[in-house]
Amino acid sequence: MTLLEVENLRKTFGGIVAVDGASFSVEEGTVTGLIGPNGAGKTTTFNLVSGFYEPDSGVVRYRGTDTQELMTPSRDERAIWVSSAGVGFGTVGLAGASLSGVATPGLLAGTAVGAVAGAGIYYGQEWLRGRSDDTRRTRPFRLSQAGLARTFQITRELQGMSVLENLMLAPKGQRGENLTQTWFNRSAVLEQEASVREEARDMLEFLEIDHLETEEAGNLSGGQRKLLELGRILMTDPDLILLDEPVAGVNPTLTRKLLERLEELRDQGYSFLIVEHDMEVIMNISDTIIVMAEGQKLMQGTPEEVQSDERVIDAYLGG
Amino acid sequence: MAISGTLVSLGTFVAIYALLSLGLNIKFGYGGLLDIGHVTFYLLGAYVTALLVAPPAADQQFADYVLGLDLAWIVAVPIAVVVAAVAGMLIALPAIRLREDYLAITVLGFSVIAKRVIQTQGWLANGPGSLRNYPAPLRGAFPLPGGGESITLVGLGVPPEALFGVVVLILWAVGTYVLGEFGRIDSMDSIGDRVFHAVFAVTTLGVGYLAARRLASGTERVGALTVGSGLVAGVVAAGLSLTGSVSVGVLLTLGLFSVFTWLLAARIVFDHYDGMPARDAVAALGLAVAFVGAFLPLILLGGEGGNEQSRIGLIVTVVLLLVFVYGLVYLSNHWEGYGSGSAFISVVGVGALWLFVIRYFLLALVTPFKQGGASEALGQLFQNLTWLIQFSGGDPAFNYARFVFTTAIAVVGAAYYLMEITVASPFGRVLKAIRDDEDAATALGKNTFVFKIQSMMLGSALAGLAGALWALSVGALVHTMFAPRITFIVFLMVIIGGTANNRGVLLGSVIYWGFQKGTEDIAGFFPPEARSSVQALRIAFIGALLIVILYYRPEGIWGEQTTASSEVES
Amino acid sequence: MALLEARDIVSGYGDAEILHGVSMDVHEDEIVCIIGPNGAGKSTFMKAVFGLIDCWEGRVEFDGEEITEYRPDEITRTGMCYVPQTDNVFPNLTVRENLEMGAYILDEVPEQQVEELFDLFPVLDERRNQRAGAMSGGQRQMLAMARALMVDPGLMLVDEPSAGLAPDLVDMVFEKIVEVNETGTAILMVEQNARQALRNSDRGYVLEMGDNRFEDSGDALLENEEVAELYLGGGGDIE
Amino acid sequence: MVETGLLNAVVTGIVTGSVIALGAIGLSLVYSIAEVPNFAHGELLMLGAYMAIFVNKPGTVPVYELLASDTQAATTAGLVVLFLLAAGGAVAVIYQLAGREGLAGGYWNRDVPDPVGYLVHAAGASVVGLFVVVTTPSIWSGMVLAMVLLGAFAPLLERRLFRKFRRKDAELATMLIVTLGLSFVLRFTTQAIYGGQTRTYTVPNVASVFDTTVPLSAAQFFDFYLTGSGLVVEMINTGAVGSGDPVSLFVVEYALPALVGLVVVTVAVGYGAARWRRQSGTTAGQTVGPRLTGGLAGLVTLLVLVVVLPSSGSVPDSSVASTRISLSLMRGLTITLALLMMGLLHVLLRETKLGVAMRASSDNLDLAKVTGINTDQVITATWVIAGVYAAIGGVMLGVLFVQVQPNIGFFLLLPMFAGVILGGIGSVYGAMIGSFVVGLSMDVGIYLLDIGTVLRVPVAFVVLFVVLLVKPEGIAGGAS
Repeated sequence: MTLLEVENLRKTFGGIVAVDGASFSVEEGTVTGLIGPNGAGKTTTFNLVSGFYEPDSGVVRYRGTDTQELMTPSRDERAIWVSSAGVGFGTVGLAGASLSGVATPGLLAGTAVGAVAGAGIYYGQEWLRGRSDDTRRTRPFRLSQAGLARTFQITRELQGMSVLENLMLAPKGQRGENLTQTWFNRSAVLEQEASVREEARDMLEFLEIDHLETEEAGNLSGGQRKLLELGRILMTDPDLILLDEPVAGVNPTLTRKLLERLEELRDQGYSFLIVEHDMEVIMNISDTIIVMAEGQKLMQGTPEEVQSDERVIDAYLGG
Repeated sequence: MAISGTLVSLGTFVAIYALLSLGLNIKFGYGGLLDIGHVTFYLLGAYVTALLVAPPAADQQFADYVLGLDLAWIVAVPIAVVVAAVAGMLIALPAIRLREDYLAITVLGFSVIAKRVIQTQGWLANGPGSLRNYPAPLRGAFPLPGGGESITLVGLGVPPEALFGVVVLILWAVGTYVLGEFGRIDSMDSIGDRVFHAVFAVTTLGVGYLAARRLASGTERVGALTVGSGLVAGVVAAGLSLTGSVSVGVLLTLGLFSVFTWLLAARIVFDHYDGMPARDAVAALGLAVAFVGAFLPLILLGGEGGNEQSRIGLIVTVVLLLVFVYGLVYLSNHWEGYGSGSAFISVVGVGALWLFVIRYFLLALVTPFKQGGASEALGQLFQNLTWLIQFSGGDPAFNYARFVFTTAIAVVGAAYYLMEITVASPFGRVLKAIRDDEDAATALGKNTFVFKIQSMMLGSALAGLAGALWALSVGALVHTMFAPRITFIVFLMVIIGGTANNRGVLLGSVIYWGFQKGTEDIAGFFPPEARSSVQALRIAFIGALLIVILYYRPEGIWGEQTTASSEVES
Repeated sequence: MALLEARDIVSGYGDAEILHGVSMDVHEDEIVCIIGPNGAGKSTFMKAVFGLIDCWEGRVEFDGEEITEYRPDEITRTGMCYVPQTDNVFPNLTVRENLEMGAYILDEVPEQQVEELFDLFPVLDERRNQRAGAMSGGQRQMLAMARALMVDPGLMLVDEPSAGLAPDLVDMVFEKIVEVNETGTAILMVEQNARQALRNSDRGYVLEMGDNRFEDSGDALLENEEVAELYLGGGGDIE
Repeated sequence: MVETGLLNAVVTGIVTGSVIALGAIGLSLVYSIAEVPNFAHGELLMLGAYMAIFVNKPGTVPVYELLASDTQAATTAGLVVLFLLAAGGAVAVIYQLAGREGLAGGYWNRDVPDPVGYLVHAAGASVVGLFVVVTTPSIWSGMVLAMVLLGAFAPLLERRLFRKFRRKDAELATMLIVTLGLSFVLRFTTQAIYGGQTRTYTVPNVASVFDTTVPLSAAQFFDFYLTGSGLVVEMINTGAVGSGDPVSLFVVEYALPALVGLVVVTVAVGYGAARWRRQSGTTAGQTVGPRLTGGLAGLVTLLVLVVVLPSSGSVPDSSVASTRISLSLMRGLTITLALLMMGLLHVLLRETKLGVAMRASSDNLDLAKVTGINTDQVITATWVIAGVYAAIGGVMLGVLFVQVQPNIGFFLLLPMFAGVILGGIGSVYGAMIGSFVVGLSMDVGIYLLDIGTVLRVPVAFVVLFVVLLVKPEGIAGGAS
């Protein structure tokens, strides 16, 4: 089954075309490599797929649904925000009406006017700013919640937190992220926290970095950070994992360890899309490889096909 | 007023500002939201509470304001807190997505506007004048016991004596519990521990003896036991105060409880500075003595006189102070030879504690001694030790200020506990993650926007609570109490103690008010015409202090708290 | 004697050591290119030479003067200039103002040099009063080079001039680089587009994982099979 | 009786906008080049206002009053101190801008022996000093003193404070809190020295120009009557403050055709000039761009026509509409001064090497470094400009609003930030326009809403808030 489809993706930055009509797909249960020389648009593609950039044109579909659609707040969620803003401004309206000393009907009218105005202001603001990038910045989390998770090229471990905490941050649907649960249903929260901790420890064991459990993430070596990042993304229980240069700057021993883990995970049914410069690695692990050059897909094929393709060598060494 | 009274009113300030800074810490320390308009929510909490509990404006002379619903405080305070939280959300909704500097200017704008609206709109909250003459909760029953009228609580008439019993009960139960909690860490090896446990046994009227033995063995859960013993003790104490001699009851119960607090404070201090080299402790004492010494010329020559002699005293003191400051700076620069920077901070901290001891227990006796000799001085000392008791006309009593103080402390304790479990929870974890790297949190599927809004609401609610407490405790509100500089002071408190460290934030408010009180004392020595300048310089000094801290020790005194989830388990 | 002499440069970002001791020479009137797989430290090397990041160890000499500890603006005064890879023009300044900034270290704007550069890059002449932000990627690259050339430098460092450009523009950029070289300016460039870069260079260096791997004439490197290998595998010694 | 109306509010708004703009320019430059969100900028204005008191009322300045013979006069020793302060400030400004080599004439583009450079600078500084001493206690003298002192002081903040934090890679939030702390230091130190009470300048009510007495701060009424046949304008001198009866100075009438002609010709000339400028191959690079050319040409035409067209008339008994503008010479001067300073800044940014380097640094500081620009120096220069403009703004603030208090700067901070954000952070031109928009909305807003003047700042803030909701990148667009 096709997990991810990318169609005619295009993105420019201030006159420079980074991705120029790339199309490809990722099948479930496979490892897909994404390679290409510097400036070929791999990282941009990556950011587009994970929702961190918005494409100028083109579509990214995850399990058949447009990711832009996935990332848009649901109708319910918007309704909650609009109504809460409405209630807030409604209170202001109520206060205004009561201050002006009118009778009960006036109060009600004031509340209604306030609520409508509030909802209107909030909705209008959403509408006005719907096109600007920074409102979208908060949205990619929905992709992660839908099972499409990513890592970062330069690892984004939370340096002040311990390794264990970094992992414990990731799981979805933690009760304790809800304040009322934290305060009033403490036993359940603690119970879940204990199970999350167990899960995190298992993950550390799986990655063979359990000796670093209490270490601050900022003190880890580059390779250990990569492992941590992988572990953290796995903790979100994803289906498709986008890895941005998982072995860059990692020493050979750790690289081997990472690769072993990736293979195990693939056997468990996870799917991967990997951007990587280390050819040896990518050739070893990928089922399919997509080669990008100048913002477009140059070819897609098995590692053997890619390695023997004249165009690929050309692309790497330049025309 | 005995100095213990000053301590009580100061403690109320500390508690209210501690609440404010806990709120800011949730926003800024944990959530990374640069809310430099925090005072807005403080103002909202205060005015909403006051307007709700106030009688209708028509009943008042020369005052005009809206609402005046005559509500019970127990209803008004939650409403005020909710209003502050909702206001926090409304302000945050549009602003929180913007760059942090935009957010800052927006919230600062709100704080300026809120103050100005209160100031100019006469109909709203009595305009530029003060909003006053609204009832203070339970005011009439104090001083306890024997304050007079009985209080209606939940429809029941409660005589003041019974109310006193309730107060003692609560104080005692909480007090012994805290004492027990602190006592259980050690065995009974040292003399200090023995004394501690002996006092514990006595104050729990024998019941605690059992607990103390178990504490020593260190195997049992003692929390329930200490609470239980406290409750028993409380009931006995309350009964004592109701029957028999009221005065004896007051003296016995509150006096003992006051002694508790000193013991507890000493215990905490010793625990904290355990392992400090004797040389450092002596150096700290030296610092404190040197600081006090610098003021001797002023005190001896009479700085307030305005004559030649006093002017000399003033000059000498200023010079000595400059030397002291220079010495301090010199020491801090050359401290590396003796130990780490944090060692220097502990020396200064212990020095400040010494300063407190000297001021509170020694200098406070000077004037009484001059006036009435040794007996007067001893009486003063006794009053300062049994600080919970106020002697009015020779009769010991528990007055309203002390009631407000203990309530405020209790509220802060509860809020602190709540914030601690909040930041240690997955919610707090996500908040910290967003502060450190919003993209990473997003990539892990966290709706960062919602978390930020929640932290804003939570922090604002705490500020609203602080405002409500403030309104009820001072009994009159003026717009000048809510100047934008309040936010700034709260920022200082958060940064001094250590951003994202709730304990540090409490320390910050203690330090700030200690400084405030200390400099107020100092200003008293100066000639009257220079006092306002000294006051202004004090605020300027705070600004400079903030910059210095941000440069040399941006993590604050204690740095960020490491509430690693893994530690919670064990 | 070499114009630029970099010896055993060790440098990196934060705690991460990227360069583990890279050495390089550029002689007068030469075009030298640095190639190598991603993460080899090519751009980092240039930044270290130009004082944008600190050299932790090693020594850089230009024209016999040690410049290891110099600030970028001081290095500019020694007659070396640098064209960064991205964000290499001032978007809110006009083309002419961009050029004037190139001559900031001079007391007066060298009008003759301006006109020569307009001759060299006619595309800029047409747009001399246009905002640089309104230009296309290729034009920006031209402008960035022209700005660097304002002081008539002895050596120009160019970081990936062909990045993000369409193929025909890439050709033009390389042509321009050769033309610039013919006016007497030595060139040191980092290129991803290895084949084309080597073809246009006198000599080439191949970096790998922060170390020198090969050094040879451009043509020889082109022929070298190991170089081709480097790009398509065997990057990290896994086994 | 003619009432003041919307038009008057507009004029007041422009005056307010001028003062805001003088502050906002510095704020915006510092924000975009030095990357300091300076919440202490209001305090710079306040300092400027207080420094002018040194000259204007030396007898009320603590310590310095010992050298004063009267409230408004200094003794000889006092004058010497004043001279030294002004001249020293001027030298310090040059030093801040160009360093020791600068004092030796290093920026002159021609080789001179060092002593010559020193001498010339010393002479220039002496001229400044002499000007201050000779014109004391006039407020203009105070303004010059404030300019040089603040021009020397503001970059010190950069050198001693912000640069250190920048070297430590301080975050924006840290910088912001530092500036807040700084604002407290400045404000309350000033309060400690001067005391918290309100101070006022002594500004002469009249000036003597060619033996004609010209009222300075007294309001002049311009009454406009729109009648069926045209527009009648009457100018009334309200007389000296506190006494004197209003005197009608002149009444002129513009016939309807003349009015129409005035509008048409002004627009035509403005448009034509802009078009000519655009077509003659001129561009953004030149100081006077098409839009500015058009605006200036239109303005000149308007002024000429206003003077040329009227015939004498008389105050009509009834009119379709009438309104009154109350404008004093001082307010007019404020606008003129602000426009002049903006013009100067425009020339600086467009025509001088330093100005272009400033724009370049604001575009991309790292690229500026590799281009050979000494960015530290550019940033210092930015602070000098911010200081000088803040000094002018502060003194004008004190003159216009009569009161000088330690918190006047803080109250102007919000409007200034509103102007800067409205114009788009990073665009100093946007900040200028934004300031006028804010000033207008403050005064027109309180006029239209009919609320007290105390709420001017909130009105400005509401404008800002709406802008943030709708277009957070500001009117000048995302030039970040």
